[in-house]
Amino acid sequence: MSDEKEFQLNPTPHLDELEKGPWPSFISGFKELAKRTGNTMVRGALDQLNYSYETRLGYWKGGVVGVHGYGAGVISRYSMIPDLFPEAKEFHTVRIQPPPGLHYNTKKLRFLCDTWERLGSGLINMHGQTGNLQMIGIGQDNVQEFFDEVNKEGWDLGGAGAVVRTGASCVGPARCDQACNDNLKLHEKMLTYFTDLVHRPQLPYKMKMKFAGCPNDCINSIQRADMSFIGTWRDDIQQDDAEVEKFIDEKGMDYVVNNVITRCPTNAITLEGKKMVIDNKDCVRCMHCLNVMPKALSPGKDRGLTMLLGGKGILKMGNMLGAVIAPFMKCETDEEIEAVIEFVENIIDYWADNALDHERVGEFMERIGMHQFLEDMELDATIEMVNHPRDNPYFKASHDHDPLAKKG
Amino acid sequence: MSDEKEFQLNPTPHLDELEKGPWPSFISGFKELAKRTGNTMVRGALDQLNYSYETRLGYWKGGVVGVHGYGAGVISRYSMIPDLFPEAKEFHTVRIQPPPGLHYNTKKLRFLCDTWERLGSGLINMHGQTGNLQMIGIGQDNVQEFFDEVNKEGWDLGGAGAVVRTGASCVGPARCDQACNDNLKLHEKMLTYFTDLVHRPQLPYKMKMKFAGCPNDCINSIQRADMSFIGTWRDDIQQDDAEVEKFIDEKGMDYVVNNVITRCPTNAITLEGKKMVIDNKDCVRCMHCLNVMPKALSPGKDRGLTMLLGGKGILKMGNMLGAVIAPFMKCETDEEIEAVIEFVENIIDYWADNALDHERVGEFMERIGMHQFLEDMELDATIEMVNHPRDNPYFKASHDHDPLAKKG
Amino acid sequence: MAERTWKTIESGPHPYMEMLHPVCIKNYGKWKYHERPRPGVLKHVAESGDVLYTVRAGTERQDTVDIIRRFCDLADKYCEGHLRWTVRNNVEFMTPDWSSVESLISDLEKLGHPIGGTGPSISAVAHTQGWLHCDIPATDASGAAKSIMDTVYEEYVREEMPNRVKLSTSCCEINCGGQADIAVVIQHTRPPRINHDILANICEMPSTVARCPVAAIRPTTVNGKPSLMVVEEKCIYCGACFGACPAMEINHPEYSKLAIWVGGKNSNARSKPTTMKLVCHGLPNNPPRWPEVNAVMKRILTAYKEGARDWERVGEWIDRIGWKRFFELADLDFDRFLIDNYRHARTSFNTSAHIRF
Amino acid sequence: MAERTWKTIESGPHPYMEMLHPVCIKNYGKWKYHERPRPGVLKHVAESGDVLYTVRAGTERQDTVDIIRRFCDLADKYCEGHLRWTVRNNVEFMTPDWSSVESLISDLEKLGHPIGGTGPSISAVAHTQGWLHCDIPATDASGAAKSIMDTVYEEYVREEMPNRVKLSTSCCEINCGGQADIAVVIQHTRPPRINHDILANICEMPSTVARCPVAAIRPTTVNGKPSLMVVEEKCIYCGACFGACPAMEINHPEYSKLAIWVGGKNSNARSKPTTMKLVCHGLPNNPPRWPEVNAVMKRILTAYKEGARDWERVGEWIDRIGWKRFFELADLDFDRFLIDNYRHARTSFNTSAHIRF
Ligand code: SRM
Ligand code: SRM
Ligand code: SRM
Ligand code: SRM
Ligand code: SF4
Ligand code: SF4
Ligand code: SF4
Ligand code: SF4
Ligand code: SF4
Ligand code: SF4
Ligand code: SF4
Ligand code: SF4
Repeated sequence: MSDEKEFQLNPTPHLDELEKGPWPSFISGFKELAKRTGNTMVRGALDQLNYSYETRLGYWKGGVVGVHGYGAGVISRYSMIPDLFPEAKEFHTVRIQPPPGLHYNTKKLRFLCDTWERLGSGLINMHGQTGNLQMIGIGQDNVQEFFDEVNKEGWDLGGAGAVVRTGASCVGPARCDQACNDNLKLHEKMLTYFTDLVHRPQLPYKMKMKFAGCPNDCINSIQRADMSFIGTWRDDIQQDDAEVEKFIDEKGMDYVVNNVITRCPTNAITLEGKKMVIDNKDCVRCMHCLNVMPKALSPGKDRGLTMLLGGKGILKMGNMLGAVIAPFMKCETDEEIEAVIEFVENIIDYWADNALDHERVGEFMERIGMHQFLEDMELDATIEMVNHPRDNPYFKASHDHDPLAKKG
Repeated sequence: MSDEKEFQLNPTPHLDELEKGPWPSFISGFKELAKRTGNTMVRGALDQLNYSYETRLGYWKGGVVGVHGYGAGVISRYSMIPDLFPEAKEFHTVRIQPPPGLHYNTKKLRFLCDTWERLGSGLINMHGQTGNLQMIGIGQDNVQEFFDEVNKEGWDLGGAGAVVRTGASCVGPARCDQACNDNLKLHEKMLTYFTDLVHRPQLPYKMKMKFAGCPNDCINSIQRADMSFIGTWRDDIQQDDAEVEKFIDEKGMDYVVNNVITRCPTNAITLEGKKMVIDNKDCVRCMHCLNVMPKALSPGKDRGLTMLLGGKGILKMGNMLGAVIAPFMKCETDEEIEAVIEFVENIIDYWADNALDHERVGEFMERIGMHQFLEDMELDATIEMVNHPRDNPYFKASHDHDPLAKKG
Repeated sequence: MAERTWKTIESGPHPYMEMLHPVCIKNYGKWKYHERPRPGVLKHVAESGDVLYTVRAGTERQDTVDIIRRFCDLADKYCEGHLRWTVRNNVEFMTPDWSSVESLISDLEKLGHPIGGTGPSISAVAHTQGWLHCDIPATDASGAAKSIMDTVYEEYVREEMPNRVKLSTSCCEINCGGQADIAVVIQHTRPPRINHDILANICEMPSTVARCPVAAIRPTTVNGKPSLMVVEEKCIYCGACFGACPAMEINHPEYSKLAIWVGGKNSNARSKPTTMKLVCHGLPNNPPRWPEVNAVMKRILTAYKEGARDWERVGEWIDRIGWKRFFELADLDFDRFLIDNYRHARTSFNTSAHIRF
Repeated sequence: MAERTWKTIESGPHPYMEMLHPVCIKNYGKWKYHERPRPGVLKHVAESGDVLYTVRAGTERQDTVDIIRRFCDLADKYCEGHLRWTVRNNVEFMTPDWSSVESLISDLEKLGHPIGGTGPSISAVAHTQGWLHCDIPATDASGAAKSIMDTVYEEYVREEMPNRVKLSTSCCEINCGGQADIAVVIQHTRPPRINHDILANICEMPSTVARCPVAAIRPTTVNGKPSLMVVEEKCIYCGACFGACPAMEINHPEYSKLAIWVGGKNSNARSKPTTMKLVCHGLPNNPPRWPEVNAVMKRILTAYKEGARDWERVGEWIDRIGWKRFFELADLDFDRFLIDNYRHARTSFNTSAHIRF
């Protein structure tokens, strides 16, 4: 494609403004790429983008492009104004599932780059908001070949549409001292297990899963995933008394009072001289004290995960956060991990069988109500599921319920 | 009616159990009354009540009983089992508006008692939950005469049904050091002004007003009234430094820290030695510090009231609390009070014109939405009306709104 | 009845000024501070230096002219002929004279009226009409209130609770008794049975249909007459229809149970006002003394008394310790019905990883 | 295209183990604590005593193979061939060797990648596709993100904010960018214009009707062909229909404005996760640099930086000082549109007398 003399770009006066300023400019990157490779699709994309900046409107429309055997994973884009910008009349995106935690080695990455430069635009999103490697800009004719090439090297497509979507995990135990759960492993096993549901739309709508090593939730799982898996612990916070004392000596007592003691959401921490006393029964595992004093405090040893269900964006209902569905599940041995996956599968099956079209699991739960959901799923109600018990009497009270006959 | 020999009561074995225990027994009271007066209606009521205790069911039904010219104020009750208990086949209640604050002189009260003993059962509720003097138990034939007699002495009927209901006020400035507003006066003027609406059902449904002298809200106005008027202030809390110091000396520093400083909901109070420093800009007028230290702290001097709209019980929607509609209104001079009444009248008119049948003003606002309500009422939106701005984008955004052109 | 000669004066609420104790009139709006010299007694001090003592006593609420006249006697004897009632049906006697306080107390106690309900005590139960007068009650709130006050009597006459405790009992789900620290309310466990015999004659059908919060009532024809039916799958047994139409028979000796609610708060002190939350349902409606209800209430009150800090209301205490701990301490079971599934249900869900173990 | 010979292996996510830096593998799950030696650099210490430094740098997110290859070069040079990306599109280089850190930083800076985004800094904007790739965008989130990062650049490379600041920009109301401390999102100001020419051919009408959150779309007939219409009184200009059907043209250079949202929080640290709240709407969609949006954002960030306590996130700071003060400090106007009128509106109302004056 590239020529002897330098490849010419068209004027993009609006975009050029985005080459100014200290932050790395994607426009400069695009131009560099186009010039070096002479890839006309990139030039066309720049031109159309510049036109969008001028007219303040977008010009892509969808279509259907895919790879053999799969029903999802490629986002097709055709220009609505191909006469104006014929070079970018096709500009599809291939979504690739990255390794949990977004760790790479250069060999694998260079291979992706080389293949992509050969068959696609050379533009890559690292990463999409859901966590995909997004290979942006390819013509329909090259899609299958690109997929086959990378699939040989262990890469598989991600989700799009009414499927289990690409999972996302924080850096996790690979590098984080706060990780209470091996989220990378769970992520890998879970998504591998549901691979069929990732590739072939068979669900009412999208189903996202995100895996956080601890309640800091660096992967935004509660707000952005239908299923949120968050590492936690249920015994006592581990304390290193000597380190606590050192911390107080270094930072001063005021600092500790103002930044730790008074900031615990349940006032679970008191000071006795230079000893910190945590009433672990009151601790809600918010992570704050551990964040401020990571050397002195660590999560407990009896670890597992909390699972929340029903998070999603604002569409239709307004933003929905995931709600606790399982306060604590062990998740270390293979059996434990399988039990978690089974639990998830039951929910997916139930949702898939009963939800309306385009109805995410949170909306579905909202529609049928928590009582029905728990009953059908044969789940115990636990107080951890709610901030507080109901404040209205509008429910079908069971006549057989005897509050005086304590269970167990 | 009464006889030479002691008037005989029928056995009421279930009710007799309620004569036991240290708390004053209404059953004993009823029996005493019946025996002394020989009032058979009281005996009948006791008998039917005992039967209710036995069968665990109620046996009154409504009807239509009233006084000349009014459409409300009498709650009619007919026995559903007059054959069993003919003595109480009629058992109507006359609701009488008490003086704001429930203050009485014995002359007026004795007159009520005497008239009631002559024409009714002699049973009186001091008071109903809405605040009425409830004269319980009278035959239809005596209702008008009873009303005429007490009306001559300045008593008027209270509300029932789709009317402005009897108002209720806390003890207020008559005896309370916290009162920031003359709620008794406002109550008297307001209810007198709306007297026609109290007596003649012309509204979509009931409209309750409650008047609290301060945010302690001893009259439960926020949860129990469609319109809640709460005395407050907008300048600084008055402090008597010497009394603060005395308080600290007497109670000890710990007590002050644990019961005042750390309990302020906005952490607006700090201690400098034995001086309390209140950041009045952060104070939300919750009353707590003033409650703990009434000798040292008093409400500010620039007083007025906060008005909330839409409180009511659980029916249909679940419990609704009133929501701030006017953060601050002066309410001292006659003109100011009239302005408040006019404000209220506008709301009532608007609601009356637009609400559905049986729709209280809170439900109505809920249905039409706050935007429509504010627009139609020509009211400014203020940040005090909400806990936080909206968290969903689902509204008709005005194209003309220019956020960069600051108002004023 | 004789010819009516009186022409109604629509006077509205009775003017209050003439009702006030002279010391109240003199110092109206000019009170400086208050103290509580002992349980059941308040001392208000005015800017003028005037002092006014208030003695508060418990009453039957369902009073009689005899009871009221006896209060009037005391008011005449000690209070220049003035007295008042509180919003919780306690009676209050005011006098500037400390020496009157003692004899007033002893006179009241002789009449069987406990002195208390002030400060951090359990005040009188706010209750409703029940079987004595209402047309839709499933229980008797007055009787339940009496049995509860017998149970908590010692806490009425003392000031030993962490903060004021406000109780209420209501005789149907409508809950005229309002939001309280601890409340007892009816909860039905099956749909209304429709009395088709009377329905056609007494029912304003469209109103009744409209009253149902879940649109479970539909027009139908029974024996050729227009009538109503209830879609039982939808019905949430709330009884709202019974208030609109007596043919919608919701009340039943067995299927009308009692539920306990906690954490309602009306004041703005510290925290904002809160609604109360359901913590126990399915208790038998067991007159005349409702022992099961009393037992649960007592358990909650004991836990609160032991665990809460000064000035913490029941709901604020629970907020601090968490609902999990509350259920443990009050020895109550959590079950799925306690999870909201009504309009704003999701706003009550725990959408966080904050969990107490 | 040649005959396909490869048979797909449905392998799922690429296994991570081979991707990890050797020190990560060795100390997997056994990290003890971390420190931040300087902005943009993390130091993780393992139970084994091993130390791992991480250098974090800002990227374009809309990357190219050239950019990625240069990162690979650095990873080969300093990090035994490993590198990773963060959830906010920053790139991270890890090495156990402190002496590599300095040269890594200088190499990255030479390439134009700022070092930072750690601790209490403003990290990279989470943004979305915009005009570059999406089929429904009303603005370009990548461009807006770039202009914002230029504005807040100094706060990316320093750690001088009260706590981490997470920003996002989204190119339609759907907001793929998620909840953030401060977010920029499209808000339309009029209903979609229906393109009847194309509708009949491309629209799955029942799906489009179902997508509308307020049931404002109705089937109709236009020029004899089945089509759709919008009930303009009901329509809330959300654009959800446009996602379902390209004929529902909601985007417009003038009628698609920008709104600013604050106080979203995803972590459970201290307070529970919160949604973000609308504080400013009607800002012009003004590419290529969106100066009006940047100005408002800057005002908010300055007020936060000056006023918040350490560890207070934007929403937590506002919770403490109150929304009234926030609007004053950020010099923003409150208007009635900021009052919720959607599903759970009433739960956002101030149902108390708590008021700041
Ligand atoms: C590419 C991406 C933005 C980006 O630049 O990073 C994106 C792009 C689109 N999103 Fe998204 N969403 C992306 C992450 C998200 C997220 C964030 C997340 O996943 O963490 C959300 C919020 C969480 C959620 O799932 O609700 C999100 C909520 C939506 C929604 C609203 C869903 C809802 O129920 O509220 C839609 C509309 C829909 O589903 O109908 C949507 C729809 C879309 C569509 C498919 C537009 C459409 O309906 O035609 C966009 C395709 C753009 C394109 O041309 O590639 N996108 N979208 C993100 C996916 C990249 C990836 O796979 O890695
Ligand atoms: C008498 C009283 C209970 C008591 O013993 O104190 C009472 C008794 C009745 N209430 Fe009530 N309510 C009484 C205070 C309340 C309160 C508390 C208050 O006013 O402070 C409330 C909660 C606040 C509110 O207004 O919402 C209350 C909320 C209701 C409701 C539910 C209204 C709602 O919209 O949620 C109904 C049912 C209705 O309105 O359809 C109701 C209906 C009734 C009816 C009329 C039952 C009916 O629909 O047939 C009762 C007549 C009883 C009778 O035989 O006298 N009553 N009712 C109270 C009135 C006494 C008085 O006038 O002084
Ligand atoms: C007499 C009465 C007003 C009336 O017009 O009748 C009254 C009178 C006083 N109240 Fe009250 N309150 C009265 C009902 C209420 C109510 C409503 C109720 O009982 O139904 C409330 C709201 C309850 C709620 O939140 O659910 C109420 C919440 C308060 C508070 C706030 C308590 C808190 O911390 O939440 C104070 C402040 C205090 O305790 O110092 C208070 C303080 C006071 C003070 C100290 C005010 C003063 O300076 O005089 C009065 C003496 C109280 C005492 O008993 O020690 N009063 N007070 C009411 C007596 C009721 C009773 O007989 O038990
Ligand atoms: C690398 C990354 C995880 C990943 O897999 O990519 C990460 C890494 C760490 N996070 Fe995070 N967080 C990362 C995204 C997040 C996110 C999500 C996001 O940025 O979109 C959140 C939730 C944001 C929210 O609440 O909206 C997040 C909330 C936290 C918190 C809680 C902060 C708070 O007080 O609310 C901590 C605790 C702390 O600050 O010590 C934390 C702490 C940490 C620690 C200190 C954990 C550790 O012990 O190693 C890591 C170094 C942080 C640093 O930058 O100083 N991380 N962290 C993400 C870097 C993003 C970036 O490039 O800017
Ligand atoms: S969520 Fe927890 S485990 Fe994961 S990176 Fe953040 S702090 Fe570490
Ligand atoms: S983790 Fe959070 S809740 Fe637990 S003790 Fe530390 S600060 Fe308190
Ligand atoms: S509401 Fe305020 S003014 Fe009224 S009695 Fe209570 S404390 Fe006093
Ligand atoms: S009245 Fe309440 S908010 Fe104001 S300073 Fe006192 S305790 Fe704080
Ligand atoms: S609670 Fe129900 S039964 Fe009791 S008085 Fe009120 S309406 Fe009647
Ligand atoms: S009991 Fe309630 S839910 Fe059932 S039919 Fe009657 S009004 Fe409807
Ligand atoms: S925010 Fe809207 S326009 Fe932007 S990528 Fe997501 S769906 Fe497309
Ligand atoms: S813009 Fe939103 S509200 Fe309007 S018609 Fe489309 S989907 Fe419905």
